[in-house]
Amino acid sequence: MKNPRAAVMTMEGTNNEMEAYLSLIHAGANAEIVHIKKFENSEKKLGDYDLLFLPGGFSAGDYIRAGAIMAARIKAKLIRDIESFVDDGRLVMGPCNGFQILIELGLLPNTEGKWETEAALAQNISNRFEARTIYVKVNNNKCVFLKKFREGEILKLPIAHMEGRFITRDERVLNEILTRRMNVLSYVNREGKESGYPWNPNGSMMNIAGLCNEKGNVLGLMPHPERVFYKVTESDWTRNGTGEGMGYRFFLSAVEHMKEKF
Amino acid sequence: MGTEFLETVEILNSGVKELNKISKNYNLGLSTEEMLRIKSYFSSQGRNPTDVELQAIGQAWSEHCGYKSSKVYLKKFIFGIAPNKILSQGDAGLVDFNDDIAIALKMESHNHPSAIEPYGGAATGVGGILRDVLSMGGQPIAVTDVLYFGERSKKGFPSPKFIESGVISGIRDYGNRVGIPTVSGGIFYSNDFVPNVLVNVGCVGVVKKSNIMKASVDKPGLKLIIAGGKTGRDGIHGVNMASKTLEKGEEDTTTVQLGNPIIKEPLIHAVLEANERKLIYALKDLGGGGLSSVIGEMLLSGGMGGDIYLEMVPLKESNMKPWEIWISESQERMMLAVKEENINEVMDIFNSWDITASIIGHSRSGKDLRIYYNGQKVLDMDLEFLTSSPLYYRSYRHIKQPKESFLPSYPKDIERIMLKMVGNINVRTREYAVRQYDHTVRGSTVIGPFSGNVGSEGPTDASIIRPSWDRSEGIAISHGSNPFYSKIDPFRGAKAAVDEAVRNIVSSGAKPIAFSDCLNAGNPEIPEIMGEFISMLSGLRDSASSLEIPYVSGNVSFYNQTGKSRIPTLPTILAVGKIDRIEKALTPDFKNFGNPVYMIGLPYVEMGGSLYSRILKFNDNNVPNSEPTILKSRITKFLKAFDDDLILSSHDISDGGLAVALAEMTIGSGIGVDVDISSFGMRSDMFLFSESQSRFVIEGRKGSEERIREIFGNDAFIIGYTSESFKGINGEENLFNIELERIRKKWKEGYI
Amino acid sequence: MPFLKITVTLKKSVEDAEGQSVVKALKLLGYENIKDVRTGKVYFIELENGSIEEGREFCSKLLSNPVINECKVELDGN
Amino acid sequence: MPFLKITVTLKKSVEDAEGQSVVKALKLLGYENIKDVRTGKVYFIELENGSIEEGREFCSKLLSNPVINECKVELDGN
Ligand SMILES: Nc1ncnc2c1ncn2[C@@H]1O[C@H](COP(=O)(O)OP(=O)(O)O)[C@@H](O)[C@H]1O
Ligand SMILES: [Mg+2]
Repeated sequence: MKNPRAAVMTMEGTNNEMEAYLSLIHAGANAEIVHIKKFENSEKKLGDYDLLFLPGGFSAGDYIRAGAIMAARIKAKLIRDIESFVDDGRLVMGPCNGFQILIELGLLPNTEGKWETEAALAQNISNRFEARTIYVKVNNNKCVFLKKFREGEILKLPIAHMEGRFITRDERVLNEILTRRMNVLSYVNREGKESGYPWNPNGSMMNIAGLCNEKGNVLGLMPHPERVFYKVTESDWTRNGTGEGMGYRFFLSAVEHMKEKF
Repeated sequence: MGTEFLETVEILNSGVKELNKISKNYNLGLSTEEMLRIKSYFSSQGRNPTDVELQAIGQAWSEHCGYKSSKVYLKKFIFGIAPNKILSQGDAGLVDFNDDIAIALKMESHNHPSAIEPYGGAATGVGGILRDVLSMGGQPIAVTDVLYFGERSKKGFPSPKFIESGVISGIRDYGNRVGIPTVSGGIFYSNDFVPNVLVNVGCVGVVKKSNIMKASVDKPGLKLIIAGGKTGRDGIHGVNMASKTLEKGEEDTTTVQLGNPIIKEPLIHAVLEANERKLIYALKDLGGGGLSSVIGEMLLSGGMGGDIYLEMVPLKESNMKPWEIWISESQERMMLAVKEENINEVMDIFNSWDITASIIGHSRSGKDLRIYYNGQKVLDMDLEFLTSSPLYYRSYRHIKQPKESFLPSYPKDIERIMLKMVGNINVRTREYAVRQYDHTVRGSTVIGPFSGNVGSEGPTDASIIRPSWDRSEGIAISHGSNPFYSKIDPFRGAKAAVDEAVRNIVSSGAKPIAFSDCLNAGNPEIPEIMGEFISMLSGLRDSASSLEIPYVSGNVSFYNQTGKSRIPTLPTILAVGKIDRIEKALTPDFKNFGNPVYMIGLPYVEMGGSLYSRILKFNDNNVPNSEPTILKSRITKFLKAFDDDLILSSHDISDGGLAVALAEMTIGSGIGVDVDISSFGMRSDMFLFSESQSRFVIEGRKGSEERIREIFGNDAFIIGYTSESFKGINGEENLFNIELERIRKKWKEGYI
Repeated sequence: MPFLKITVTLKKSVEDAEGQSVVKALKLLGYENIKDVRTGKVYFIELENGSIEEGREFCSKLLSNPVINECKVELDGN
Repeated sequence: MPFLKITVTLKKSVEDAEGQSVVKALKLLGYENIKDVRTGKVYFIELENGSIEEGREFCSKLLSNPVINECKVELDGN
């Protein structure tokens, strides 16, 4: 069987493409780093890939708002392609800056199905860039990227962001997210209980750390699974041994799904 | 007289007074002797210089570019240590790592710009150091920063808090945006850094051995390409500013820049791609002195002449004069020498990354440089004369001070002093700064700045980066410096800096392999300061030559002085090491209960500059003396015990001595230790707080006692066992008994 | 040449973390009379043939997220 | 209650990286008529007994660095 094809889309300032690319490769995907320009001028076609990865970083410096410029660029030329990519059941994953872009584009949460911006990731409540390890709980493993996790499982993942405070446009959007169980990951403390800052590092509503669309093929999240593919890159591995890291199963879930499906 | 964009300057008929006036009016920063030297050169040419020519000389002969006060001494003391271990030297230095790659490293100061505009000064410091590693063909993998701030305000200068917050934000915003993890560094607070703050930034990178770049242009007909940021009026005369003392109310905005990481990030990709495809012949970055310095050095080192066409330089502002274009220090620029047949491919690469690039000239046989602007010749000079700054044997004086130890009366409350130490501004957590730096980007950080249980981590000694996901080796990165020692005794302070850098590397389980030295001092024209500078260099030499570890790169920053206030003469040492199997790396957090805890190396009564002396405010000028041969033998023994899997955790003993080292090992682990020091027969405070060098605390495996004794001989001592409490006794005397949570709270004070 | 001045602020309903930090910092500096601080960004856009309508487009396409932001557009303003 | 509006911008001589990114983005969105963009920050400070002088103090003590910034203070402005 052919390995599934993954595109890691970059522009100036997206700077997590290396760890994303390597995680995909090591999980068995046939990954490629592609500059947004090549999609814009049709040198590359989104349709040739099974997975689109929007990496973290500071696209265009995160000037204006995190992800705003890259999202505007995508909206101008590529949004239809991405919408049909999603409708086709192909996979999209965006950690950190990628999540910010997915929200700006309206690909998440998209409760109304109109691809409109229904939420925002605002400045952290601490008004600080926060780089540390946090815990999240898996609320729902129907999401393609979470197949290999148990519901209720507690994951340990790194975060590194200034704008991660999840806010919805209104109560209705928030309620839809909760009823449809799209809030697949929430921030919890060491005991696995939802609690405030610093365990919720940015002040997100309902401790939301990650969202998956209803269909289960688009995942956006603030933490960085691609940075902990191996245990030795987890912050406390010298206390807990080596082997696969917390990020490994995100990628394995996605790659296995693609191998089955495509 | 020339046209309106060019001036000819009358020097042939100028006397000393006029010459000095010219140096001042044109902001050249040159001395009378230097002006006379220029006059005689142009007399032999039979003509007056243009302003472009004078400005070019002003750059090349500045202290910053020319190393005119330090070079003869650097040669004598620093260069030539373990030369066979240096793979290559240029903007950064290279050391061999494995059959595939070499490591590039460099540490540099950005002190003067940061004192004036902390945010931009620190940000462009990071930008500059990244370019130095890139210039070697290296992929930057880690940024580091060692910062020295004041505490008290001084009239007419920005407040220390303002400076600190600007510097930290600048490093954060630049480093995070380019996506290179900031993994290691240090922050010191002392009023010796009012108003002369020090910002020393380092970068470590990896280069495939087949892709190592050189800067020298040793062939005629190579095209010179400038790529990256456009050239503007920003940063004109930056090197001259860094070559004089800082005085009140100086805010010459033309030297201030904020940097643009969003040009740097793709520029790094583009240059590395062109290098990978073997399209670059020679490479160098534009830093201090701008085009003037980079082109001069590239051609001179390759023995070539060259022709430059300034109208080809992409500009930010259209009305710039030729001399401004030539010496502008605008950020984010790289200079490539490329063979004619590769030009198209190189330009395509830059285009695909949305990076501006332009061919501005070429090399040719000869020893002279000619610069044209819209067809008119604006500079025509011998490169040797232009680029080789005069060198000075500055006079120096050593101040002799007898070593006097002072024994304070025995303190009543050891426990209270320990807590005070853990919460001391120079000891407590740096998370308020470091957690604003992305230290996990690139997914290769194996050991970061903190380790231990999630949410309550403690400090680590060295950071470890895995350069390749397919191999098991790791690069350990750390620093050493101690401004309190250096202030009292620059010689011992320098040795202690090396000792600490090495200790940190070894403590993580790695073998130290190379240094970069970033030297900071006051005005070199003052003989006492030059004397201290030389003492520092001889300390650096003694330590490194005994260890046989080379300084592969470095940097000198003088004139960190304002009137009589000046900084201690001090080095910041960036060290890198190699660990063969990252999954064996060590961190300081204790791993389990009931394990033997060893102290490696005995303490002495040498409290000069120690945290204890600073807290109790007693004077002592007997600074801890690092003995390089002892350091060397302890490293060997430590690494042997490490290879034999006897060590579970390790921490170096520095600020606050054994007491603080033990306390820090409890923070990330929630595991304490019960200590009994009665068998040593030394005063408890001296035993606990002495900062004698080359020492470690290690947590050994259960049952490791015999093997540890075999390896260390009488250099390792069991001082206790890990436990649920944190207690110390000296026979009958209870020294301390502190709840672990109290230690953690003290150390984290003010930070959630 | 005309220019547009566009001011982007957070909606009142969204907590302004930066504003809160400024309040804290000013109080620490001894200014006890501070009640509240809200922050925003301004863009001074120099352009040929600009109009308020075009400024509104910049807002909706790039400069603001309607979920959290308000956008004010002025032409030739100062 | 009075409030101060303080606008902090970069001096003309200092390059505005954010402004440059906005220019590029607007051009890519098809707005070819953009000449230049400069950015700034605004602080709306609500306080008791505020004065322009106090606003100037906020500028020099906290909100700006005179080396790179210009600060404009307006009282009760909008
Ligand atoms: N103290 C030092 N020890 C070792 N090498 C040094 C020292 N100071 C400068 N160098 C070396 O001299 C060369 C020029 O340094 P520098 O002027 O700082 O580089 P640039 O300004 O081009 O970035 C570099 O190779 C640098 O590593
Ligand atoms: Mg350089």
